[in-house]
Amino acid sequence: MTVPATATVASPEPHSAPAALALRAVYKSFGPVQILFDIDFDLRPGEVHALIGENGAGKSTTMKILAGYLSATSGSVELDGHPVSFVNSEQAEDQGVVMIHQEFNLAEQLSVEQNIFLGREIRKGLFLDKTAMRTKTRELLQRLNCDVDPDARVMDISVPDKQMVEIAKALSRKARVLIMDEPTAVLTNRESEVLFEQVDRLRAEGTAILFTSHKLDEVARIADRITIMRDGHRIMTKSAADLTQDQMAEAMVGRELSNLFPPKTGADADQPVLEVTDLEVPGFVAHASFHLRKGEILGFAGLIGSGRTELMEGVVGLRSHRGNIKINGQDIEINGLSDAKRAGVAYLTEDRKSRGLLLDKGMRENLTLLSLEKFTTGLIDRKSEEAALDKSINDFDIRAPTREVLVGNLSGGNQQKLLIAKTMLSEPEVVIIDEPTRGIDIGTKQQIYEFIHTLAQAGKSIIVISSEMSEVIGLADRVVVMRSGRIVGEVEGNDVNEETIVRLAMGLEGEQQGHE
Amino acid sequence: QDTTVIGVSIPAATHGWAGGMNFHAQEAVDRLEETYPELDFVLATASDPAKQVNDIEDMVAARGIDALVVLPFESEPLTGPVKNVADNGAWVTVVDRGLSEEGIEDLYVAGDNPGFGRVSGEYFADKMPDGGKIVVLRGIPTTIDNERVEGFQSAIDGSGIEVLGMEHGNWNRDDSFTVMQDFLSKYPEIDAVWASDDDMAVGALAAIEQAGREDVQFVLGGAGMKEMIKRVMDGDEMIPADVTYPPSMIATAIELTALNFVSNAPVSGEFVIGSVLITPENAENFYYPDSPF
Amino acid sequence: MSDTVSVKPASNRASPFLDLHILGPILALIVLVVIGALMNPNFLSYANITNVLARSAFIGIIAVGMTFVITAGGLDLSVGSMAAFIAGLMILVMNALLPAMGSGVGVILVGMLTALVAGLLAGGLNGFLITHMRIEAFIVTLGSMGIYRSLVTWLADGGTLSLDFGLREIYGPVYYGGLFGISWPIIIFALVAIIGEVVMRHTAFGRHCAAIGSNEKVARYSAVHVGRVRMATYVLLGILVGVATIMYVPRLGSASSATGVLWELEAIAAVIIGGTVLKGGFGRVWGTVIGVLILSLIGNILNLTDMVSPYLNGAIQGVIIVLAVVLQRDKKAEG
Amino acid sequence: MSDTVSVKPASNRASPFLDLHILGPILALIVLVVIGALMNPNFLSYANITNVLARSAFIGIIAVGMTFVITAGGLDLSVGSMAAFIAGLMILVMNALLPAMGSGVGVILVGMLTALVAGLLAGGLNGFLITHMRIEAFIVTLGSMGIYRSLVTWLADGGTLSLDFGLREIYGPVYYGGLFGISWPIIIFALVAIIGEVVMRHTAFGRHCAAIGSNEKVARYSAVHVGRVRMATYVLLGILVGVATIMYVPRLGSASSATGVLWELEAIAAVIIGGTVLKGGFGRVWGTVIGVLILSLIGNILNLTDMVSPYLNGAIQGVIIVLAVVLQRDKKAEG
Ligand SMILES: Nc1ncnc2c1ncn2[C@@H]1O[C@H](COP(=O)(O)OP(=O)(O)OP(=O)(O)O)[C@@H](O)[C@H]1O
Ligand SMILES: Nc1ncnc2c1ncn2[C@@H]1O[C@H](COP(=O)(O)OP(=O)(O)OP(=O)(O)O)[C@@H](O)[C@H]1O
Ligand SMILES: [Mg+2]
Ligand SMILES: [Mg+2]
Repeated sequence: MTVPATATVASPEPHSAPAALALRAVYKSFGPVQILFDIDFDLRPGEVHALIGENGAGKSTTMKILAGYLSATSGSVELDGHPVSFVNSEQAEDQGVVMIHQEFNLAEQLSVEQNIFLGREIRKGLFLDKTAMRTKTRELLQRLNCDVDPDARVMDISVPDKQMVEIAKALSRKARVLIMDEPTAVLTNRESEVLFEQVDRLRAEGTAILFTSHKLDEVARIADRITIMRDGHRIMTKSAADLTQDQMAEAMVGRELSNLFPPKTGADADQPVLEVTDLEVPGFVAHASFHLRKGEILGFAGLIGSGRTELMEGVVGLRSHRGNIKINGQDIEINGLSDAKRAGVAYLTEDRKSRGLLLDKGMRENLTLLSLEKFTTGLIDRKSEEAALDKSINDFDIRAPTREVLVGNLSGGNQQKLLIAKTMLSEPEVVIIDEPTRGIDIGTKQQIYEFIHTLAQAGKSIIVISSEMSEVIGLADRVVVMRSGRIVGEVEGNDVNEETIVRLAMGLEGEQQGHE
Repeated sequence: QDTTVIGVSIPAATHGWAGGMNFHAQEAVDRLEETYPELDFVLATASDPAKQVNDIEDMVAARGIDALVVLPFESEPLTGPVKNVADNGAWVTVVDRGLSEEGIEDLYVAGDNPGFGRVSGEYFADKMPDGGKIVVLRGIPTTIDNERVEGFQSAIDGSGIEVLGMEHGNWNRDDSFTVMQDFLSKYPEIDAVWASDDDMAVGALAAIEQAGREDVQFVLGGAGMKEMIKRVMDGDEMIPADVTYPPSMIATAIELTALNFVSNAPVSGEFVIGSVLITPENAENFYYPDSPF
Repeated sequence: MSDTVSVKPASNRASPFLDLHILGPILALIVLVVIGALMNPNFLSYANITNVLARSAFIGIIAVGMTFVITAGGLDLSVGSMAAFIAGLMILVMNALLPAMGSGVGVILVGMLTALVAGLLAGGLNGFLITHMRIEAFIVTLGSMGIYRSLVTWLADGGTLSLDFGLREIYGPVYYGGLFGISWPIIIFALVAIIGEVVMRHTAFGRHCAAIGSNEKVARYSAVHVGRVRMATYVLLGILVGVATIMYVPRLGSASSATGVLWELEAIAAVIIGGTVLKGGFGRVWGTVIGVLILSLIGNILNLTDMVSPYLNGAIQGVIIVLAVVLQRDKKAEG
Repeated sequence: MSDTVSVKPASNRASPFLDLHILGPILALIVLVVIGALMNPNFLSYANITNVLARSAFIGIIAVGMTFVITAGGLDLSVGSMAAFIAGLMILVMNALLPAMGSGVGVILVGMLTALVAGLLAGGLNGFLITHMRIEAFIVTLGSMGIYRSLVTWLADGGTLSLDFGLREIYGPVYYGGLFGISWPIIIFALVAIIGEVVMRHTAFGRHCAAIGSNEKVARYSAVHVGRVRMATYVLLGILVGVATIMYVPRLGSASSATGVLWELEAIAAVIIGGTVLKGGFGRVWGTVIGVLILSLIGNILNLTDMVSPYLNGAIQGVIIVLAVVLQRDKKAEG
């Protein structure tokens, strides 16, 4: 029996179909801090259920309880109507409940194939059946249009590829219930679409699927039912057909959202702040030249793997590079991030987990790490650090259960906000932001766009790299497009639209710069 | 004329006495190589018995030694391997520590460990006719140390000397300094110290001096370190005597072995170098200011 | 169409660095062999090669076990004193049984069994404290290092425990004998190494070790029995220490507080020279075998030649160890 | 705005686990002191306390430096032999200058300077090989451990290097003398510890060490000079080894190959007992100081009481080390 993708289940009330997995009156607290309040929730076979809410609303925590990674403080989890208490995730997995985490759950030093089959290796007698595993890995990845080598070590593959490996790992485990925590945060629309095809297939096979996303268009595209959470409470569960994207956003944030993007104001002047000429990042980027004007927001678009990240890491000295960089008309040597910092250039990494934040440290240490000298007169001034943290919590609406929480225990979105706060604390003239809103809820996104806009108006110059086309289009005054390690074009004004950019990014149009 | 290869295998210089022994071995080898061009020496130092066995194996397999001079790290483990060397027809000289099987070696140059303890014990019994309270610093836990302590104990038996405590100072100045400090805290009255080794005596003396304790009348070390002999010679009250256990016995053994190959002198047999009590009267005979030990 | 892009986005990466990383230890070994052969014609003789291989067996067998422990993110400093303790225990047991059982193979077999069981228990104890009591492996094994070393000193009353001479005759061939001209320690070492390599690369256990060492949480989330696997690495190491001791006792016929001193450092050094990562997550048994051989060869070569002064042996050894690793140093992956 | 922003303005964070983690080492120390006082009335005497503290100073000063190295994710096995080498060098230099400069404070000062410079260079060499040549710290420092140990043996010709008697008289007070009844080693140790604690907790350098140990990549992406900071930890440790040596030489006025044996293990153990994480990322200097005191006290108490057999000292020591850490074991965070 299949459920057609578009037809939603008529009634959201519980008695229509038996829940595959359900929560009954679940409360959860970490130490003294209460995170979830009285959550009732059910997930039915053959449905795609979206769990949405602001950063820190408790989505990931809910999912972890469902999948046996955390135990509820009170209340129960029911599988097929019977209460179960998974002692660990393995038991949940044995029952067909599989979860993909928001943060990567891969052993970096192991290969793709080793990760996919970790803990569930295929054996021939005592030994591993490597051929079988490799074949199946290739199959799984092919289904996801992902062509990474099964023998590549995970530490050597790109972030989106890691996500695909995570998905392949979950698919390999034959789930009855598949729980995905922001699977598309690091994917582009095209890759997300590949994932959704798989989701459609699984739904047709009767799998119950729960997922979260901050991209509401995706939610509308794929979900049958939607549950909205706010501050640890379940606000509503509705059929997707009954909710527009605006209604979702409003219900999540608890207020009306005005226009997502602030109006564009353009550059202050023609005066270039940053000029990059003929930059080469060996192995990744060649002959890249561009400039950034004062007060301008410059977008960088391109497909995943087009080398935007590497180009910018080259510019700020995190990668070795050749070529010429001028700041305010002066040639400068940038051999490390501290050179860039001295020149007033800051870079916000796209990889907050392994390059952005110290997960086993508190918020204060993380916030000030980049600009510690501001807080140091011989010794570190703890008081002004605390004041800076107060200000950042306020400015960026960082929601943490306690002030001393380890950053690894913050919700994904709040980590991202902290990372932005950390970068901004260095008060740069030029800010390069790589994927600024990964995993950020729509309400906060608006705040961040507003913030970027304000910065630009204050005369700072900003580069935004984003794989969300709408973000680049909505924010940038001018957009540079990259493809395969080259800058392939630049659009401005009315040309900043999806079609032009996509054509350039895919190589259907435009000539290569620096190609004599 | 063919060269004769003589292997010398000794423990590494991990404490003062062994250091002196290393020096004498090296010096003897250099001297003999110069005098007798037809002799070739292979000197190896080992940090544990297994390494010493390796060294000996290598000397046989790759250097084709005609003679082996060995100061066994421990008797037991070296017996088999040295026997193999002897069975291969090489000349074997054993120094200081006898092997646990008789008749393997051609020449045995020995110190006398029980004798060392006995001479020390007799000195105490002699010096403290009315008995007294003493503490004892022991060496690295080994058979040698056991033999010395047993010899000492049987010598003081019935003399009324009470041993308050014994701890291992491991033939090490720092360790014995620490142990002596703690002995001084623990026992309000100590009449004398048997440090059983000159390195340990140095540490013990420093601790006593630091504590400013007048009750300790003297410290008896052992082995014949030149600084100690000098103090005996000078009539230092804290160091009234010393007991020899000369590290130069290795040089004697090497020379005798060499002699076997360059002359017709009969050198096989057993040479026991007894431990002698050094007192201010005879100290001059044992003082070699140029030796490093 | 513009297909003149010179930039290749990763993927087919036969990077020369990887190769050097693999070839590094092998290269170092070859260099050493060449040096040895040039310095002394007897270096490549059957007798010398046999000696070197056979004496590598003790550390080698232990180092194979250590590879698993380190790969899983652990460490064991106690193996040297554990070996000394097991050797002492074995000798005591065999000597004690001699009157009852008579001088024969039976006593030897019981002795061997004792060694294996003692190794299992000792490893198990380390593992228990580390996995269940959650104490830092460094501290646990530093503690047990002191404990075993003391115990053997105490068992031997400060001296040496010696195996009965009659038994030594019977037991001797286990070290000195062999099959087809290959001595037993070499055969056992080879077997342990091959099995270790297979287990590391071709069983779930090996993968799980790497996974735990790489990221314990990920392993736990992937249904790997983290505690059990980690425990198993220590037990395995304990048993291998037992095996090494079974080979060691017939060689020297005795045990004392000087037995196995610094074996732990040597074993760990061999593991790391072989390319296993000290912080865990990646291990290779064949590399460890090469590491062990490199270390033994250094000692052997120093004995084969007349170096400046034996006092400087340690210095030369140190320099060579560092050089051997320079050959395969991690060219830090950028970014 | 939905005003449920749950961030509370600082303070009330008395999680019991954190407290035990902090109190653990202190508790262990107190227990030891109580045991000592019960077992021997002289334990708390001024002389005994002074002895214990003064002899802790060498390892203590080194362990403070080691705390930084380990916090930054490194390791140094060479400190013990480095100390022996520096002590030997210092003595040689002072003895050599004696004829020219005469027996006076001048010679001593030159000797001290020698120690500091030698420590700086030795630490710098380790640091250079580790940060610039990118060789595993374990291997580099295992190598240099062998090298320095050999060098001092060679300098001493296998024996003991002794400081001239005249100089010893002048230099002696640096160990035996003091201020207001507190001996110099204790004063210097306290100073080093306090400065170390301040640097670790209140300076950018301390923060950077922890950041590098926690996640090197994040540190690099936060404009931390990873190489420079790491290098600095080794140089700092080297200098502190020099300082420790300056205190050590006047004690017995000699150095030999037996000097400083196993100091590295003791220092590392102290650091870890104190609560610093071996894999880096978190370090505390005051914990290290307590760790050093715990280790010294164990030895002291064993000497002051009549335990079963001195052979078993090591075993008791091992048990206590493990127990001291049990008190503060990591209660694994959920999730
Ligand atoms: N182990 C933990 N200890 C303390 N607090 C925690 C822990 N795990 C999560 N929290 C807190 O629980 C709250 C809910 O977090 P959760 O990860 O469920 O949010 P989320 O809805 O998934 O948000 P996001 O959209 O940002 O991912 C957050 O305030 C978070 O800091
Ligand atoms: N550490 C690495 N080792 C090998 N290849 C890498 C590494 N990091 C990135 N790459 C590869 O470099 C290419 C470009 O990286 P990346 O995906 O970050 O580009 P990008 O244009 O910034 O894309 P996006 O920002 O959309 O992710 C990819 O093909 C990726 O696989
Ligand atoms: Mg989340
Ligand atoms: Mg990128």
